Amino acid sequence: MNTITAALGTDRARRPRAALTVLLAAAAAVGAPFYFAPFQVFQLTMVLLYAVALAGLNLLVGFGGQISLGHGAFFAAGAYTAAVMLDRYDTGHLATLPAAAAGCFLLGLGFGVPALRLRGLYLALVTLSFAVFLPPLLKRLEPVTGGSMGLTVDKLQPPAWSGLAEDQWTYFVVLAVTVVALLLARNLLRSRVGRALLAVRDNESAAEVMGVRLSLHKTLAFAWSAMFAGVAGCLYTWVIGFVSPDSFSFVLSITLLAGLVVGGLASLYGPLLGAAFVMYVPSVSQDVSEAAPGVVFGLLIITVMFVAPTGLAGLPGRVLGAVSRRLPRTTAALDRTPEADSVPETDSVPEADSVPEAEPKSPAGSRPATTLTPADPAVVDAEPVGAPPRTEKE
Amino acid sequence: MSAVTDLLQQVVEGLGSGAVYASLALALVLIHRFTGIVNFAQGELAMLSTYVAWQLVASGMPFWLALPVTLAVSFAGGMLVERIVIRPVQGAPELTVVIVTVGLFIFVNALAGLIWSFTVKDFPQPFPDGGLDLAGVRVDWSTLGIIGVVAVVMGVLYLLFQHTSIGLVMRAVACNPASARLSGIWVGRVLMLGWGLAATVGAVSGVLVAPVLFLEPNMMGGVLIYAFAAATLGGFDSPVGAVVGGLFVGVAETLTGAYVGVIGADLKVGVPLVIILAVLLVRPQGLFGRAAVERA
Amino acid sequence: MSEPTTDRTEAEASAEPDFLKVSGLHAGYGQARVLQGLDFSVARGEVCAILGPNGAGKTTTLRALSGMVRGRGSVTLNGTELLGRSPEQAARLGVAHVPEGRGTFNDLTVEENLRIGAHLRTGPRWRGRPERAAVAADLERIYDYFPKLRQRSRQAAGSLSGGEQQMLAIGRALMLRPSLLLLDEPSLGLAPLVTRELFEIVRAVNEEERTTVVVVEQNAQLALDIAHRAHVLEAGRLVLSGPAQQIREDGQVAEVYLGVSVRSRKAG
Amino acid sequence: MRKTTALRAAAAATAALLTATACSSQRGQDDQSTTAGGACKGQQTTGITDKTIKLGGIYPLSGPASAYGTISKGVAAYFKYVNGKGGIDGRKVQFIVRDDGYQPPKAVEEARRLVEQEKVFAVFQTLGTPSTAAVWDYLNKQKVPQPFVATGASAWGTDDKHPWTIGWQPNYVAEARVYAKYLKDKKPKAKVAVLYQNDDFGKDLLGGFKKAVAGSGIKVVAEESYEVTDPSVSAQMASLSRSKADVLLDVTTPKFGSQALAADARNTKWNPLHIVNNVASSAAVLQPVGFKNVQGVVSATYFKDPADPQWAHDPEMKTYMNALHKYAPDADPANQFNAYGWAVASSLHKALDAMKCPTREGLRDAVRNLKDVKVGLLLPDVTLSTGHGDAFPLETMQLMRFKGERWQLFGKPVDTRKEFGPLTK
Repeated sequence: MNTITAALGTDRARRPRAALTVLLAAAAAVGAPFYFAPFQVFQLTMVLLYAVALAGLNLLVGFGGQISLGHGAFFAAGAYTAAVMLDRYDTGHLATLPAAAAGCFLLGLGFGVPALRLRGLYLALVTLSFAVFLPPLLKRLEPVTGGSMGLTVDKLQPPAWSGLAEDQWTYFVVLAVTVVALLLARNLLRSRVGRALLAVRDNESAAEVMGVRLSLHKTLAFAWSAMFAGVAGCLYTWVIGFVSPDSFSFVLSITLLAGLVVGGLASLYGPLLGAAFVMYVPSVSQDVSEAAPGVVFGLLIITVMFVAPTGLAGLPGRVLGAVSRRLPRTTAALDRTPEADSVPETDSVPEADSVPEAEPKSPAGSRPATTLTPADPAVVDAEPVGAPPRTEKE
Repeated sequence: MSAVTDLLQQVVEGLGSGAVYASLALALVLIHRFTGIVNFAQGELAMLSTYVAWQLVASGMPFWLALPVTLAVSFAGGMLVERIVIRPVQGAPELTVVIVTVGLFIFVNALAGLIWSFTVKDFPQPFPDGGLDLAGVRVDWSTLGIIGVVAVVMGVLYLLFQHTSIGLVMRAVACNPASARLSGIWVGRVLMLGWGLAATVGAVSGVLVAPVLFLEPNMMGGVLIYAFAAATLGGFDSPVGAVVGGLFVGVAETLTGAYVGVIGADLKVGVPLVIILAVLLVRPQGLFGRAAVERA
Repeated sequence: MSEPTTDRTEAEASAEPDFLKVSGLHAGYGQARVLQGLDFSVARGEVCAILGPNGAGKTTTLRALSGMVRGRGSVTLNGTELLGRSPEQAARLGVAHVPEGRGTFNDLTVEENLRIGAHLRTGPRWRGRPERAAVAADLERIYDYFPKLRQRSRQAAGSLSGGEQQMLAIGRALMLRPSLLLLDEPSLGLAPLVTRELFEIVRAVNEEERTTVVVVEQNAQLALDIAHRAHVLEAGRLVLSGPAQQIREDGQVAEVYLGVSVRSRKAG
Repeated sequence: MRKTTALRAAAAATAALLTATACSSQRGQDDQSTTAGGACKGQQTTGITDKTIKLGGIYPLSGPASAYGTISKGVAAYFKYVNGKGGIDGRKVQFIVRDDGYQPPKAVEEARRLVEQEKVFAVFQTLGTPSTAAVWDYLNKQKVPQPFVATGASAWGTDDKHPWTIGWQPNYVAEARVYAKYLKDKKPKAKVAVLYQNDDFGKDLLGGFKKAVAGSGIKVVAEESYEVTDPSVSAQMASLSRSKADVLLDVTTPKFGSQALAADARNTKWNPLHIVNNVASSAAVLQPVGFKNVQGVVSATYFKDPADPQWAHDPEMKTYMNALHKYAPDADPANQFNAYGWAVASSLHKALDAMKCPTREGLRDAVRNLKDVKVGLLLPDVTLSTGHGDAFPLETMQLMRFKGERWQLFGKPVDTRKEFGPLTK
């Protein structure tokens, strides 16, 4: 109990600073398109739209614990929905967004049902084969999709009253959608659905015993997640103005998952970091080595995972944790006194243990999204058993 | 040619490509049994091994000498990969390790391109040209050879695991690494051994398929996808499942591609998908997988 | 099954009172410090019970002894320092740890599980160790202790009942011919009768093999029945140590520290 | 504690993001473009001065299509060679290569980088139909020339909304017409089986072939496609062999070309006339199959294959070989893609020479008004020609048959425009 109240107290004290941070971030986001060159604004726009897709994937993988290697397919479905509507029916851009969202939600629902039966790896690989199957399917449906030549559609155009350039306008529209999407993701996680999801991820059978309707929530997680990917795909069509089957190969799906893990699973801003990684690092790799950008890119992925095994989002926490451990006695003394009675939980940690219990000071339940995240420094360090070779000395 | 021989001919072709998938699926299954992860870089490591063999042969070494050298190099290379690339993230979440293998995939692919360029290389065919004619059905020696070698590899793995003490130790590590450590097993070394073995099996796979697919850095990319399908169908912890799954996927896609006009060659890749989905809905652990195996 | 003898005294133990010597042991997970400096000794051939409420640090103590968690301070077994060693090394020094939750190899058969236990003696190493015959004999010995395991020797460990799995885990640990056997909550999740049987076997093993045993138990009655000495842990510190008999008889103390009544034991 | 850490991290992330983007500290629109004076008044001179000319190219240096990335090396080697000789009309060429990994969104990003940040004069070559189609709207809107794209889709020449974009190599339909004409002459009753790559390349060629043989005695009796992600085409080849066709039209990229040729050679029961399309006709594709297995294979070409010994003493080929050794030592001169890069770069050289105004408009017009321009690495009778209503620079190809260890050209060069009339949508 002490811990919880203490944590709440400090939270209250820090709230103004938090508000300030949010304000600054908002100002930066709004000011960016006036500061940067159009090309860079375009890059930022791409980061934002990938972030939407990653946030969706995060709902499923990070919070739901189901791995999907097929989200590129939902992304493609959203993109094609928008492109076909624009191309065939000339509906205007805004109309495509709800259609893509609803379409992908339903598609996700359809996939969520069989996904219930599949666990972990098997789900990942079935979704991967779906992603492999999609491009030839799109090519086959030539009358609608334009076949392998793809479809070229109008990009988003700024209305006259805005006085903005095309990039700036696109950026703001995408920013707005992204902010709504990220907030929605956050609220989803704080809702009953989100808590249920977390409970399911951490202990499926226990959650079921507690009365969580497992199948419903898992299916919904898939649907929500697909919807986010579809929205991102729709934005993609707005920004790029061109879709083709080969734009959405299974590599896209793998890239999305890699981006999410690099950014930080189960973290609310991990998707942003992951999207930035996916967007910028390939160019950086090329700047380092023109002969073989892949060599550099591959090494960078590996290096990031070495330095931040729980993703970039977990990195600050890890660094702080490492620093505080380097300053041992002072903090230890502080730690000891008030919480001695909350520590013992660790003793009953089952071996090959799961994440949350190893972190004794988390006021579990109060802030599920951040407290139960595996993007947590303690996870990797706790490692009592089940992570065999780490302590081995030869 | 009658309809029956025609069908049989297609089945043979399917078995030929199925054996190719199965050979890589074996390596995937091996790694998965030990570490519970899916190694995306498995195909690329196999490709790299094949280049080693190619380089040796190109520099004048006879094929049958180059082969064991390559296998030894691959074994050592696999162990090194475990030690250098995988060990540092051993305690991290499983997905982190998987993404590291994705990074390794990109790295190895680009590295091979850098060293050997993307030009197609011819690789010596260890099996004689020509083939058998069985009642009008043509069976190439190379197809037979691939199937034969895959069967042998599967058999050797089975013997190793079920009938040797090192195999017992390896199974124990795969099953419960913590308890294995408490029993005095150097789990780290056994994991290295597992990666080395998988890399060796992968090298066999690469050397087998290179004469048919032609060697270039993207040679194993397509095979990997089908090997995934094979392992998923057969069950990700069963070597027998990997082989049966591979053959099944190969035959199924060849037959539907050839006989079901609506599906055609472009959509035949969807056939294994549907079959896998159907099988997994009934048996979530794959055809030969064990339901009990559940990793934390 | 014979009525448990209640007077296991220190006299039974050997003349090596510091066979296992723990001094100033600190250990924890990450930033959580669980053990706050433990000091105790176990004599060779002794059964030592570590008791205490949930979360007192009992499991962590065993984990520190077998190298599963890192600790500070000093732990010597027969004069050799154990801290700073990995579980693999600890096993080589004769420490056999039966972890909480049994830790059997569920995909392996019963016999394979036992053989893994003797892995260090037969080795995978081709240098060969002249103990194959001895291992085979030990297998028979384990089957004698646990006849149920013999019946199920070809069955997968995962298919055994909880009690059988616990027997298997102990059997596997004994196959190491350990000089120190660590048992973590052997009674967890088992029916009382099964637990009783299990503890009797542990006692028999201790008596016949002269194996030193440290057992962590929440069920103080049972543990005290087979133990020579007992230590009571609370919040990472020793609050009570002494001969098992004395602790068992000092009901009030036990009640205060263990939160359980140990007096009614004789009723059964 | 954790919440503020999170917020701080979020702030740090935002900051990092912005600084990553902040390569140039201003909006960067001020000096967006420059224009010419004098006779060329008002035309864009961005990226070109009296001393320099800045070009950009987008190639797949990574990813599944990286085999084609080496084209950029041939191009770069040519420009370095030209710079060594004083440049193009006194202008040194600066050639910037960017990698799109064969992904259209990446191509858009890189095209914008080249145009807006690097301020190139022209985007010389984008590789592949998807990437080219993804960027051509943008480039045409920006009025940036996109000459000689490295894809043979017919769209580049039949579209009239994109005057700034033009292809170079003979389009796939034209190539199909060459084979159709050959069969009409030699095997007017041929039954044809087609193996094709399931993308614009394969479909364009197959469609063009079907159209060109329409009404003749030639029939397409079987067609099988493959995806670039497929591991092999052996199943497709088995299916095709059931058709008992007497001609196999093999529309593949190099690796699959080798596989198909090898599969055909292995199958002793079916021996069709094997026509392999130009992309997969390099000696580097045939050599791994074994020359003895590819005797009599027919193809068509328009430029000199550096792996073919018959050109070993060709002066331009010698120049190419020497330059490549000197400027791109890590590139294999025998790789036909390097020679392709060289040939297309020297074609651009000719077009730049022909500009009336040294402006973007000048280049746009020059590439659409080429009159029988000879380029050293092209076959002797193949020239670049464009004009009003003809936006296909190369439309002539020559048939060749593999004999011994080399391709042997036969017949007269086929000018598909003359034979079949202009291409329409």
